[in-house]
Amino acid sequence: MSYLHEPTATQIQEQHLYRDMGLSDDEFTLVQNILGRLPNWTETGLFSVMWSEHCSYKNSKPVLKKFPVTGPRVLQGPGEGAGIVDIGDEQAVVFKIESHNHPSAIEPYQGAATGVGGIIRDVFSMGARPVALLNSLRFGELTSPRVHYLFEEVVAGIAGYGNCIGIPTVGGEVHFDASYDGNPLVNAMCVGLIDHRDIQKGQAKGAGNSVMYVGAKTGRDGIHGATFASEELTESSEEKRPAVQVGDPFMEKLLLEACLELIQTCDGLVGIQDMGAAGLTSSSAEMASKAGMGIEMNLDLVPQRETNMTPYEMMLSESQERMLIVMEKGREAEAHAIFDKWGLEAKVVGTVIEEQTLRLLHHGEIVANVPVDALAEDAPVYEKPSCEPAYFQQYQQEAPFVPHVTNPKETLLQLLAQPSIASKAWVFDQYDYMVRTNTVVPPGSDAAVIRIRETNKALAMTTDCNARYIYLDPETGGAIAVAEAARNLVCSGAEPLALTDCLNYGSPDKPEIFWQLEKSTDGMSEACRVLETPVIGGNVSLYNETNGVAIYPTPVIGMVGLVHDLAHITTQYVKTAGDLLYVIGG
Amino acid sequence: MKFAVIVFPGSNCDVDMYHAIVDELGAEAEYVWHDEDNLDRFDGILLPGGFSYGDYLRTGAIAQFSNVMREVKKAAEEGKPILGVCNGFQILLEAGLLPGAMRRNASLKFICRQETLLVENDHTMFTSLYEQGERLQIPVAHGEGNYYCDEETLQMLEKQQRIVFRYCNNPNGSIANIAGIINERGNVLGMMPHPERAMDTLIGSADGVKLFQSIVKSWREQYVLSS
Amino acid sequence: MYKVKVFVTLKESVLDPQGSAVKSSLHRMAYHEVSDVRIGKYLELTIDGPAESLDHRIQEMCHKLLSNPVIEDYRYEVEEVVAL
Amino acid sequence: MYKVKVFVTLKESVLDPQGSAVKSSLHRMAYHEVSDVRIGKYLELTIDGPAESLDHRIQEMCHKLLSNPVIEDYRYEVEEVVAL
Ligand SMILES: Nc1ncnc2c1ncn2[C@@H]1O[C@H](COP(=O)(O)OP(=O)(O)O)[C@@H](O)[C@H]1O
Repeated sequence: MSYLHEPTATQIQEQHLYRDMGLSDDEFTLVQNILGRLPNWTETGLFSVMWSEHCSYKNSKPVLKKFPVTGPRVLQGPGEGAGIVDIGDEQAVVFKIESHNHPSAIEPYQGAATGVGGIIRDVFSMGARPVALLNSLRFGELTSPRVHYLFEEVVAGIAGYGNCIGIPTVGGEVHFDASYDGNPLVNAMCVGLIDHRDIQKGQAKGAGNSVMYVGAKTGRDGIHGATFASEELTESSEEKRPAVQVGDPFMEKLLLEACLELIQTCDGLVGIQDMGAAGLTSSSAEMASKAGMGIEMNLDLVPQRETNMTPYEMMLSESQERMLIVMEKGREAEAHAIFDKWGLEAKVVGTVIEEQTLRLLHHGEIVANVPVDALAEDAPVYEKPSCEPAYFQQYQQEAPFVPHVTNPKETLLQLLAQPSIASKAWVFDQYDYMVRTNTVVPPGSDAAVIRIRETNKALAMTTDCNARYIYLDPETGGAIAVAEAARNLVCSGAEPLALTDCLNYGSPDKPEIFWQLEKSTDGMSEACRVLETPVIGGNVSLYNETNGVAIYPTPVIGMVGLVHDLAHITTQYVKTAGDLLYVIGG
Repeated sequence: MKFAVIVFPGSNCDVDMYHAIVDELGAEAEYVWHDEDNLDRFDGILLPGGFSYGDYLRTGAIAQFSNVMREVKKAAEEGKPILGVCNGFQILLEAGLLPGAMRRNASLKFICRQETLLVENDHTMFTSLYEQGERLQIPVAHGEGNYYCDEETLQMLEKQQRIVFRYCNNPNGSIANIAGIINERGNVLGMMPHPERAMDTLIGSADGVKLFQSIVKSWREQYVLSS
Repeated sequence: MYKVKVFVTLKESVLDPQGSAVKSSLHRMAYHEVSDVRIGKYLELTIDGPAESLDHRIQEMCHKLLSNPVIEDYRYEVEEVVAL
Repeated sequence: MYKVKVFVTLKESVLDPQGSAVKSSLHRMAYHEVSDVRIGKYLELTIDGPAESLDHRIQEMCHKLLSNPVIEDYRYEVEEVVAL
């Protein structure tokens, strides 16, 4: 067995091997205190992924706390796979946005594709039928072949996954700016519809219940993806990189249909969660922790695509298109029947236990035994130092820029030729934005609108962020981003309901960057309160830097609104010659 | 009249096809899983779009070996109307129910947009309610809709008036602007554009409605009025 | 056990848009010496079967599923793998 | 003139959803002897260039454009074509 060659607990400690996995010296000591002993290789891996920024939000928790997260319509705020908002008639809308920046910088097609796949799983694991996809993209200026390549491949990857699985991609945004040259941003959002009675929680309740693994087999791809996502991209990223995950939208389509069938027809289902970042580790630890239970898993039973996989590799793999479900004891056959029909593998790999621990067995031995809360809840939280960057006062003191336009027509044409302003039809013509035949307003207007069948209502949705404003004045810029999203919805005929956000920033270890994060989320929170659009979920992507240079602070807002009457739907286009134009507002 | 909407693993326009028939046309439809081996209870067969088996290897290649395809062939021989849209068309080509093959779009990109189609033949059971030369707004959404056949086949298709729809602005490089063709007997139509997405002006166009109405009309003429 | 390598290529007469696109890219990258590019598929099958019917069955698979005779040709090579 | 055959295959650890789908399909068609399928690309380049730099330039093309080194490996064969 290859894992006999793994470093011993003492070697991990003495040679500081945990550092390569992203754990600091203090964090390692904390792990040691929690366990009352040294962690072995597998256990060190479990802590390192679960305590990465990507999974634990250890650097961003203090700022996330500021967001208003409740409201009369909010059925599920941050914390589960996706947030849920009531829309009446016993129905609700489920949505979330997520980043896949680092994987897309390395392998743009697959990085973008698997980003879409991941966010779709987040939504259907709540029990919802995904009805629309959106995205928000940032690239360097379209001058180098590398940026061209990244742009084309990212768009193709988003299209490839969404089109194949049959969920319309109805909106998004693309901006080009030199600050994203080495670090493109790829944020994907999914919106789903659900009947209240189908709402699921990712919980492992009931001692003795069965933990089942469904979907694709586990391979060595994406090992340590969550940690990788929480580090700066450097020259050596290429080598350090785990085997890149390849998305299989066909598999996910089957998984989606099978899971929804299980959710809608089988009350023996206890809990369901997707294996996203930190795969089997996060799904099992989080499901157990939320239920106040533990899980014992026999890793020999995990479906494996490659031979001789070690516990460490299985637990840290981020192979795509996998879900973990908990079934009432004795009712596993009902799950088997459904997954069989869809041609999918479903396998009992473990049991829910009283003791609040994640216990892993492999070849008859206990290879890890760790309190679930330690993994899922007890990551350290850091209050990072914050400091106003010098540029801020400098820009504040500058006189407002007044452009001298001598030839308005010429200037207009030049503006329209800017890739960030020009028509995005080249992008959205590659997306099947019509499949499911509910798209009333396709991409190209302020917000996309999807009708809700058998009602007279519709959902409007948009993604927005002007990072340049936020760089220049984070607090005002943050508020503007939220307000812009809300305006786009109102202009489409919708009442804004709530939002999801994706906080893309540079390294929080730099006080100037942390200041951007702090101030911009202040502005966002304020706007959310005033507009009564709570934050029902989101994602944080820090360390977006190349060779020490950070991207502009880019908190992308994904907002969803409710159109109460189909007759209210409005598009942004001029319709008839002779119509009058008005400017309203301040 | 009762339609079967065939569902292959990876089909994703099955729901749209079903709604087109049941909600917009007011006829009967039922989803039929790919391993079903009896279609006798249906009067018409619809092969919807999507990515059957992920469209891996070649579009429609793997689906042609599904159980249900034996039954689809049987239904074709019995003269029942069979409509394949997008991936459904690709499957009919692979299964040999229609001549030719699909290549990747000339642009090498997936294309989703409204297209203008020209009705070339209004003497089919799928187009009798249209006029020859009528222009229809019907959306396309595909990555491999670049129809190909050899010169001889093309001449035969032209001569026998088996090209039912052509594109006004060829979006994908198809030979002779072909958007849809029919078999010799006239009961199997394959087309890349999606008539089931053009059933309601709220979502862009209702120009597809008459296609389905034509099928129902021809069935009534044959079975209801004559009995 | 056999390792079978199958090459599926577009027929001469069928235009290969992907090949043309790659050729143009290579020219833009200053590889002007490339005068033609054709793109096909390369499949590796591992087969555990008797030697007698091997060729026959491979041809069947190629003809029925792995290639589309309307636009593609195929060719294959068989290698015997000696278990270690 | 040279005819260069390039084989691009997915790296060992990388998932090959296409190969898996084709394998299942072959099994459904009763070709149970097929225990594995991997699908890659097969390119034929016609090159009119000097022999000296040939290998170097092919490797460059493969690395930069024809394969994606992040998930794929490549291999090639060169054949000299004698003009008729
Ligand atoms: N990446 C994308 N994916 C889908 N639609 C997009 C994308 N980028 C832009 N769009 C669509 O193009 C239209 C114009 O977008 P944009 O240029 O960002 O305008 P605005 O500033 O008015 O939001 C919008 O309808 C938007 O949804």
